Amino acid sequence: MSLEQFSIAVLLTFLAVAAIGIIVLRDLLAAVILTGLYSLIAAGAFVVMDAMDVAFTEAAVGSGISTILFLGALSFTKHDQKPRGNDSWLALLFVVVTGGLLIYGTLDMPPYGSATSPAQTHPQLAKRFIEQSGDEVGPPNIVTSVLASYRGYDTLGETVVVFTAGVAVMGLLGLKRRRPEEELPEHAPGDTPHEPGHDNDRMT
Amino acid sequence: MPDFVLVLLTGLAWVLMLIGCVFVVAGGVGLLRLPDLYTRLHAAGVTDTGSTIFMLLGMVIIALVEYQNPWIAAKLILILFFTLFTTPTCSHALAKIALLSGLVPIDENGKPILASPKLAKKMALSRKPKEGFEADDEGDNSNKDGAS
Amino acid sequence: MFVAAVLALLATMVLTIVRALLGPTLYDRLSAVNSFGTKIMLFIAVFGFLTGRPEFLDIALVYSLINFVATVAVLKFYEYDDLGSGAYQEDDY
Amino acid sequence: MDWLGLYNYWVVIVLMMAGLYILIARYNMVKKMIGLSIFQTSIFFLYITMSKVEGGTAPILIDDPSVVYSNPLPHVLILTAIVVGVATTAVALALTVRVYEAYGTIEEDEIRAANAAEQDA
Repeated sequence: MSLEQFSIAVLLTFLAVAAIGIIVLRDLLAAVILTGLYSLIAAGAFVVMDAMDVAFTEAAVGSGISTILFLGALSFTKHDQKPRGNDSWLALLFVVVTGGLLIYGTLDMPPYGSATSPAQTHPQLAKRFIEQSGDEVGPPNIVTSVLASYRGYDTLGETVVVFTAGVAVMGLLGLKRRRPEEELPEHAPGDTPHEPGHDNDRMT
Repeated sequence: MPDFVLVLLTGLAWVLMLIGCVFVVAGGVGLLRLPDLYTRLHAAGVTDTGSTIFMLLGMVIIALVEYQNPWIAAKLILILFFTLFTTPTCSHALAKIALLSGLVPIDENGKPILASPKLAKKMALSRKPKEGFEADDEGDNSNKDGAS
Repeated sequence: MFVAAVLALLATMVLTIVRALLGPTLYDRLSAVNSFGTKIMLFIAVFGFLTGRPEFLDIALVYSLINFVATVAVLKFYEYDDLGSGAYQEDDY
Repeated sequence: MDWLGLYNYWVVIVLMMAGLYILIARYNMVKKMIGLSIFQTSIFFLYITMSKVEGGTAPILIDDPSVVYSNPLPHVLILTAIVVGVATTAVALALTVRVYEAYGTIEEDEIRAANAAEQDA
């Protein structure tokens, strides 16, 4: 087992542990922080799997922007999840059975790193991109060539999606700031001022 | 470049990297084992900065000697530069806001050094943290060698 | 040498994740995540050298900045209870 | 080494199921969004796992004809997916904020109870 394989196995195990941690933790802010951790691990794993550009994007978007988006949403809403949610055996059973079936399905998959998997041996795409993009498009980074030239319309569509999302968010939230604390039904005016943090997550 | 200088520089890079490794592991153990937030923060902050300095300097030497690529070295120096700014700033902000939220540091016997969380908030907002906030004895109870 | 560094970093990541999961306070988790970011940054740099393609340091560079942004955002949110406001209100305390 | 070759897929499935479980069993909408983003990341890993070639290196051209590159196409698809994913996350969180303004809560069961009470009245 090479060091590369070992690293990827360890990093993926970290990911699974972080995901379980996100399930178990009740405090929402802690879950958001763990999501940031999760994105960091994911980006590290992408680097080991040779996906440099994906790691780059995941670091900037997943760990940076997503965390801030979640925090923004939390700052508009109540940010402590009450200890609720049905940890029923039914949900767990459903998830375990589905996961078991999917794992049974992976037994036919090509192993990690196999050079003869269908994704690698498709006669036109990857080979052509790798062999010709240097001459046809120019930049040494093949991913950039494919993204901006061969699949340029795809990227245009992506930009449209992001634009639409931006318009939608603005339309939903309005451009002016709101302070929803004033119209909260639970917090009557003159209630106790909000202490930073929550008592159940605080060492005394 | 003469041969022995090359060997010497590679050896120096080795030593720097190994010191960095020791720092990293010591920081991890400190983060896990130390008793309260501030000591853990000390372990994490100090060793993060230290290990980054040593490891990146080792890599700079290798980039210059083995790869002979000054761009790589420049990037490494840039990373080092940013880390030297960001890590201490993060540690400072964390410690300050923890104090501001009323988390009282403990001394080596596990006792809080301040009487109440209110004092911790006051101490965080004060410009002169030593004055009038200590419980009784002046604080020579700094957790020395917290990381190791 | 790089192998030793990778192993040390992976071992430390285990300890850091345990601290991030255990807590007990939010600040512990934050400092663990921050420290984890530094470790991942070092890991990527070392891994680039290990595979003989140290051109990938740009990602490590991005990491050293992103790490900071996320931590400070969480702290700012936690302290002021929103991401936009400015200075202290000293009489709050 | 067959076992190790499939380990990636297994972790992908564990992550997927973790996200699904959060979606099913947690009532808080922000938590549900976190679950969705975990689910999303598992799909990213599925694609990137398939793109990797043993002994390959990142698809950035270097002057060495013998070098093997990993497949760049899944990287491109996932690059697009990450950005679109964060856009949809933003919209969903904005909707969550609107729900909070309308109902005063983002817990699913409380919203259901409020709706039921409104219908009874």
